[in-house]
Amino acid sequence: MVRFIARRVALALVTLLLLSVIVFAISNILPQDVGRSILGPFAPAPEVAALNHRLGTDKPLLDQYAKLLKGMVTFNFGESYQTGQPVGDLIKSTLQNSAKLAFLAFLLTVPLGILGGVVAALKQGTLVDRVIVMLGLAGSSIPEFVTGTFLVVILGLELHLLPTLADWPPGSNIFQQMHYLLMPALALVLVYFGYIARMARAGTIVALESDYTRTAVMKGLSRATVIRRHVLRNALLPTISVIATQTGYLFGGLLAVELIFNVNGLGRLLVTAAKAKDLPVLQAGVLVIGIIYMIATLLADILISWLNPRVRLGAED
Amino acid sequence: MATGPALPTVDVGDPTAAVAPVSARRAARRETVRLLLRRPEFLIGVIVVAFWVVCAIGGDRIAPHSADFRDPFHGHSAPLSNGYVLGTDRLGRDVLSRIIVGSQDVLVIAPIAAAIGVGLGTLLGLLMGYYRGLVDDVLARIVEAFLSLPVTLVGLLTLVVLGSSRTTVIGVVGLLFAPIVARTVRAAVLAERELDYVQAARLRGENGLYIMGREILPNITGPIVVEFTVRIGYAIFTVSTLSFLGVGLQPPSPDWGLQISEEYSMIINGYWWTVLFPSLAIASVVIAANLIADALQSVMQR
Amino acid sequence: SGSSNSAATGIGGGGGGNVKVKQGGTLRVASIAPAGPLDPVAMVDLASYAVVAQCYEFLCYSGSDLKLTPGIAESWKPNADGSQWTFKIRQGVKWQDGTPFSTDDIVATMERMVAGGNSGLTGVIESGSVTAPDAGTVVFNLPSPNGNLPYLVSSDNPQTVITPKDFAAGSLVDKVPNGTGPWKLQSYDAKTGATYVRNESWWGGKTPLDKVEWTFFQDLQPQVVALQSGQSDAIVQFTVLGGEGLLSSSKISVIRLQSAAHREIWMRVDKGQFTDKRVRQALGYSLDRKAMIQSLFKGYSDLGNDNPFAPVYPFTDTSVPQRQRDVAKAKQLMSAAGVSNLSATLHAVKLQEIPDLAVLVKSGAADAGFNLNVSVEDAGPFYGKSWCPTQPKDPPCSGDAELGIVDYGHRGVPDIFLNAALSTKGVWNSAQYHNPAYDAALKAYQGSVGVDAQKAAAGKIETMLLEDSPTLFPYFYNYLSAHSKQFANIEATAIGHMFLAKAGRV
Amino acid sequence: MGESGCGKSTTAYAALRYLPANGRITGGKALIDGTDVTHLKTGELQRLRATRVSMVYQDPGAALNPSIRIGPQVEEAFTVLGHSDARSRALAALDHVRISDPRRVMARYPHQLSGGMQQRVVIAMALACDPQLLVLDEPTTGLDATVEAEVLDLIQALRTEMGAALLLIGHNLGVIRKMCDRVGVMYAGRLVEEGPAEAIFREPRHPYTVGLLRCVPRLGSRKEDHRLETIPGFLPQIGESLPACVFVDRCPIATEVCRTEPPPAVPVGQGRFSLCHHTDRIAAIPAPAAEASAPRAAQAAAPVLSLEGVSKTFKQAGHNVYALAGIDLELRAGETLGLVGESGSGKTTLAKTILGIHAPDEGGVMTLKGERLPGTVAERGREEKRSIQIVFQNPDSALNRSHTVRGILMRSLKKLAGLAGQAAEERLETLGQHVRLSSRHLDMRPRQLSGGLKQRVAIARAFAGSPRIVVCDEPTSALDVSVQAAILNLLADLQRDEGSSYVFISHDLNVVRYLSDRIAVLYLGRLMEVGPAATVFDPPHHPYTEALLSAVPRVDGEPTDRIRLEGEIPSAAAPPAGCVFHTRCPRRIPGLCDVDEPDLKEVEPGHLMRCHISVEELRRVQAKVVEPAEA
Ligand SMILES: Nc1ncnc2c1ncn2[C@@H]1O[C@H](COP(=O)(O)OP(=O)(O)OP(=O)(O)O)[C@@H](O)[C@H]1O
Ligand SMILES: Nc1ncnc2c1ncn2[C@@H]1O[C@H](COP(=O)(O)OP(=O)(O)OP(=O)(O)O)[C@@H](O)[C@H]1O
Ligand SMILES: [Mg+2]
Ligand SMILES: [Mg+2]
Repeated sequence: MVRFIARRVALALVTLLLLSVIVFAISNILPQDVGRSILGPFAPAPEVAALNHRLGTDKPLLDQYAKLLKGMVTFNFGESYQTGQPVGDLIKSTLQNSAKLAFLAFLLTVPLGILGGVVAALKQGTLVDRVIVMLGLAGSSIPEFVTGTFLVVILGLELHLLPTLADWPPGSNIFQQMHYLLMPALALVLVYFGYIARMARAGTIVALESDYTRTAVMKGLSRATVIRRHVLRNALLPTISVIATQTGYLFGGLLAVELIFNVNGLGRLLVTAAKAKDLPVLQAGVLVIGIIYMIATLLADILISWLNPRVRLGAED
Repeated sequence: MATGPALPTVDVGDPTAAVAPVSARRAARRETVRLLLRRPEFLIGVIVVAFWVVCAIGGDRIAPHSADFRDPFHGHSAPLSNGYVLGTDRLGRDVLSRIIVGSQDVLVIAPIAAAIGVGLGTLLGLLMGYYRGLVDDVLARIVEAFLSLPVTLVGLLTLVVLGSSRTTVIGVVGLLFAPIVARTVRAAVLAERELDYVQAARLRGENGLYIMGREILPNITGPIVVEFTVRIGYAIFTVSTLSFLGVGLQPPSPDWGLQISEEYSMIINGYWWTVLFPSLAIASVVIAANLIADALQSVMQR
Repeated sequence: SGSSNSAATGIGGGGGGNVKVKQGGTLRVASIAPAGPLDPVAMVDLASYAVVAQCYEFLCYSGSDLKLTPGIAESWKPNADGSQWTFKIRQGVKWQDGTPFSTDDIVATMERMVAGGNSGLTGVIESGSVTAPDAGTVVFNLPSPNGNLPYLVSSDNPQTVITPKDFAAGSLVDKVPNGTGPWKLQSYDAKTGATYVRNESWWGGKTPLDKVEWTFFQDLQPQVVALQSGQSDAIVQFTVLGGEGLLSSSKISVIRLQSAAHREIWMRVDKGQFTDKRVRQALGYSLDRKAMIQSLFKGYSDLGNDNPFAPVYPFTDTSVPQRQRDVAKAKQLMSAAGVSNLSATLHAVKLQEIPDLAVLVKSGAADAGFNLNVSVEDAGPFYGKSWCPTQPKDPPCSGDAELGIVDYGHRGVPDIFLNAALSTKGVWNSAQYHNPAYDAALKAYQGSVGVDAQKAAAGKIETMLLEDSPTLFPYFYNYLSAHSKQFANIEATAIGHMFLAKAGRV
Repeated sequence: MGESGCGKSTTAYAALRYLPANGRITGGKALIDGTDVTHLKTGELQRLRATRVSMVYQDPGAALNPSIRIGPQVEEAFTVLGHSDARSRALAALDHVRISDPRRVMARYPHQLSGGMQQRVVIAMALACDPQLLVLDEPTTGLDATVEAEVLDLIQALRTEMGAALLLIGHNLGVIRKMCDRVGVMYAGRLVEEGPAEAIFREPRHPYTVGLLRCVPRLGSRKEDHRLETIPGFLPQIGESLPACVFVDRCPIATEVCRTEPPPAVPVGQGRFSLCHHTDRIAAIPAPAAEASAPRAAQAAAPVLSLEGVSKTFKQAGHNVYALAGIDLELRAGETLGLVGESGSGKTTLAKTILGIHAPDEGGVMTLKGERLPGTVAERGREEKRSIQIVFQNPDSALNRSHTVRGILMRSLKKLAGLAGQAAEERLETLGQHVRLSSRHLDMRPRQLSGGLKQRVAIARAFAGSPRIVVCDEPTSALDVSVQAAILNLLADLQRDEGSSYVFISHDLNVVRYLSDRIAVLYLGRLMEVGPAATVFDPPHHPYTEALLSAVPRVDGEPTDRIRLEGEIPSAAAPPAGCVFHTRCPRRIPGLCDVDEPDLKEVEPGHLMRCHISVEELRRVQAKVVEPAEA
């Protein structure tokens, strides 16, 4: 188990390194004059050169990459081209809000998704099953910026049920903040419910058809006991890894949702940075999202192997 | 070792050994089609896709108006008013016509992007799964690194740097799909390469290329076809999200995602139809693609 | 629909609200986030202008009717030929940090304008042009006469906010909060917003509001939603297409300002397919301006007549006949020029309604036999590659597109449009328009004093530009701002300012 | 009993009303202790399952929940009965099924137990309620012969203790004969014959039963003596309309009446019936021709392949797995070398090493016809590749399902025989004839072929390049007995015609004995005994061989005293010191066997054995094990 975790962590570190290369490469595909694009076409050349010098964007690419790597370790990614603020601070503050939103969405989606999936599996082939499956599919087929906007109009402007924007008054406690985050979270729930329900359904069906379930039924256990003790535990293992992957992708889905609900989060930060070609923010933000994804999958892997005695105790014999 | 319901034969020359004398390939294909047609969700999916294919081919010829048509004084007409079934957009363009003509973009972009992703992903997946070892380790890390980033995010970053045009959007989305496909294909190859026929091929001295291309590849078309269908759905989804974020297709393309992104900020003014109908169009194709993929999966990967 | 608030009530410190408001309360304003650091000298976006102008003041203010009202300067007057302007400075002005205000601060600010290459003042003043003979006077000695100087040091030129003399170049307003204005910056975050509290020692007295909270957005839609759902009380600026709902809402009051903000369609006159003016005129005749205004602004816009004299300017000669859509004439001009089926790419910057405008131009032009291909570009590539021709070398406006649409913001006087965009060697002359007669007419206009003289000079230019059509001006759209009817006396300018000194709860 | 797919499991499940989602009981009754199961309510059915019936099936690994420890799983069977002392009862139950140290076992997860142990746990759970009926669906398929024998012993013992009725389903006729009092023979969803086991095995009264019994090689039967009997034709497809008598198409004594009238259940003795019109004409079924299927290989033939000191070590999770250790072996021209041993003893590894799939460790030498043979296929030339080919166990996996039979064979002809065009076509023709594939079969894909046909194709592929050596790794263990017989006949015929040598791996000692000229016994990667087939099967044997042989359930003859092997096969990663077999050897000499590893000595001409005990001693102690008379 320890070996396994150590290996997984080592691999994740290698991946992280590659990730940084990819991010750096993408943002430098085209040679560009950073200073010029910040200062605009009217700025005099010496000023542009001075800015390039200050930002280090006149250095060879390798040096710039080294700087990015160093930034990854020290969490010091330089300053935003756009606002001049330290990128680390920007990321920290926005990440916090995104994490709150993602967490809330997660909190809503996972139990719902699992419940939906399991119910669908237990009622396989019935109307209930079809409705759940189709709902999930429809939800994950409509881009979240569309569902989000319709939520705003219906729940917010027409029915006045929820705040339309995630701008909570300063000094709100965490529950008030959650109240403000509920609508954006719902937009995400609609999209991700389907994925999780699908996996949970598939896992449950496999478990239901397995020999050990047959054994349990033949022991004379009640259906409820069979499902609770024998089916669910094994059914949800594969779901965990999907959940982890989705957590990573959740941060990708935040891009649009945060714009619509004006959440001061990482997604919104990245979209604005992208439009402004604010490369330090972009690079750092993309890296952070990659790292979050990796941590999520790493944790899921460890959790799965810990839950799965075959892996956990594999080395013993 | 259970062999399932395989039927024993004993002596050839025995008349009962006869199997239907039709061409084998055709029979197999017919069986697959028959199984597919028995699934209502597959039929629904095919009908929806066929509908859009007809729209795409018909284009301007079947749409009530051309995609560029404008009725400037009837901007944002509600559905069924002023003679526009699905209403008009801010410039007075007929939403129905733009959805019909817009299907051309969708039906070109999504399959090409999906094909690029699936092609490249299959190649990578074959290499990783077949050679394993160092090749796998190195490629797997790269794939993993790509997988750790949401496609929309990398798409945004890349298109901001490259500038967006139809070609770059297709290329970027396609490339970004490759790692995802590679992972699926790799898993399929790993399972396949354990089968004895791969060993048999090696024992008669086939090289890796032959084994990958001629022995393994034909057997993993199931997951690849499924992946392709699923990717088509995601491509539509991704391109429209990119359009929303401002790095997708160019106006005045009637691309559905672009239509939504141009109009979504006006929903709050009560103009829901300009967004709802293209969204439904997107959803219909994505759902149809998924329904087909599901059906294919359960039939092809029996 | 939509209430118009064009009555000149004076702006900033100068004017005063005309509605009785309650004392106390907080106003929550929705705004686009500033695009860059809050450097008053280098800022370029409307959001920054408004944020900075809450605490920092101008010499004078350009109101919604384009009349100047006093600010830090109480009055101003030119010498006979307009080459020297003398400003009388208000007494009792204090810096928020306690240091006394002096005319040296104004001189230093103007020196920074020169050093920073302020687009409005370049060529108008030089280093040393501005002096402060005594504690109540500032004198501008201009190298050449300029009848419009006060506009160039008013809120029309947002960078000319007066900053302290020791305000180093590159200082950020949020890092060293200060100012002479009615509001003190209490907190600022470039991504989320700003809060201001009343400046108790402001020379203008006690503001009705206690506090102003500014929230930053990246998009228009959430701002409109915020105002509609009551999460914000005011929105600095919105466009018709995104905020149409606000125009008809009974709870919301809309400020509509006629402005000179416009889009310019340029055609290269020096090379390419548009060298023949008949072709350019044909494109002008193919535009359906009324339809454009209807589609893009629901009518909230003035018609343009292919010259930069907007109807809002008092000296615009409105007797010059309006160019109408006339496809037959356009076709006739085309065949006269011997051109058929002209194919060209129309470069458009991705900003607000410009992509839609491009689409409308394309479809209108198609009727006259133009085959235009729309290319919507991000600001970077557009300004860098398409917009501005190869001179001067530095800064490198290296673009050389023969046909494109570019944006121009509101100005209190059209001088900069006439100069930079149309005169020979003008720095933004994307059409490469070169007409000595025009240059002479421009000089005559600049030298003319008084509305009648100016109108006469303007009329000549208008006719000339209509004939040559190097650039097309389809419309001058209205500036729109909105706020909840629970508040009153909020004032806006077409350059993005929102002044709140008199604002308060009804 | 009955062939695969004839409805055995379905019958058992239907009796307990555990049917797949698409299954339904359409008629009839299933009485368990007088209760009609088909009409019970859910609660009653649960009660019935909890208290009166139990079931044990194939693949115990899958039957246990992988994520719950053994303890709770067994306890559950007691808690459902309302016992509060479930834990102590679970301990007792595990003890009852002869699990040593049950306390430790309860704390383990299923995957940490061997297959035999897992099956014991499942049995313990099944017995928790002291059932009146215990259904065993192939409880030992998938287990090693030695483990199978143990589990069967256990069931046998428990049955007498508990007085439960057993319903035992099996393919293996030996197992059925050994375990059962009464036997029902199923065919195509019908019970075609039923009666006391002894009577049915001695004197079958249905043509199908006769056929089944004749298919299996009896202990002692040899290829040079006679061919194996087969049952021609197929089991009818599910969904086909069945003829009046379901067996008519394959029946050697069918007459017109069999097609028109369903056969009645004819009483054929005390408590016996047979579903046949012609129970009186059973004797008319032609007896197997005593035609030899292959000549005995010349003992003195020159070796085609020889291995000297070949070892194979796998690296796994940081430690070494010594799968083969110092194998010295010769394969002579035209002979069949049988390779036997328990699961994990290294048979497949040895086969793959010969084939060049695994490179042997440094130091081992393989020579092919006197030439040194490179370790891996990649280093071998075409001639060498051509010379050594394989027939895999599972024909489904061995054939590429997207190629046609023709494509598969043509490719092998091209790569191995270097043939193309007309020459290849001609050779394909003869090859097809040799394995008796018709040209119609050539255009089919594997999934359209039955298991037996697939295995023929696999064999044809191996023979495409006229190999010197064909490795057959359990080529028939995935097949039904009747198909197995046909394949064995085919292999024997091909060897006669082509003169190839076989390395033949099988768990079924009867099959090995039938086909092999010489036999090698492997244990933990070491050769324990090598010698001519008859010599190895006759005493004196190595104690390990002795144990293997005594575990074989016999279709004919009386059960013998079993030699029980204690414990489980040790891990190849940590082989015991001394003689690797000493930990389980019933005849070990303490102080010698656990210290010194014996050499492989020639004890009789051509008969080598790795044992400290002298041949004479072995011969003496093993003498009482009498070889049963040949059938
Ligand atoms: N759920 C099912 N759906 C369709 N056909 C089925 C199903 N279960 C079993 N069958 C078919 O019913 C027939 C009898 O199957 P069954 O499993 O009872 O055979 P069996 O005698 O137990 O075979 P084996 O020896 O291989 O276990 C087979 O042809 C099988 O394909
Ligand atoms: N690739 C491998 N890596 C590690 N260990 C292996 C590998 N292949 C086989 N082994 C080990 O080598 C030993 C011999 O395995 P092998 O498959 O040769 O046994 P076998 O006699 O063929 O068994 P069976 O009767 O089950 O087929 C076993 O302990 C097995 O776990
Ligand atoms: Mg069965
Ligand atoms: Mg093996």
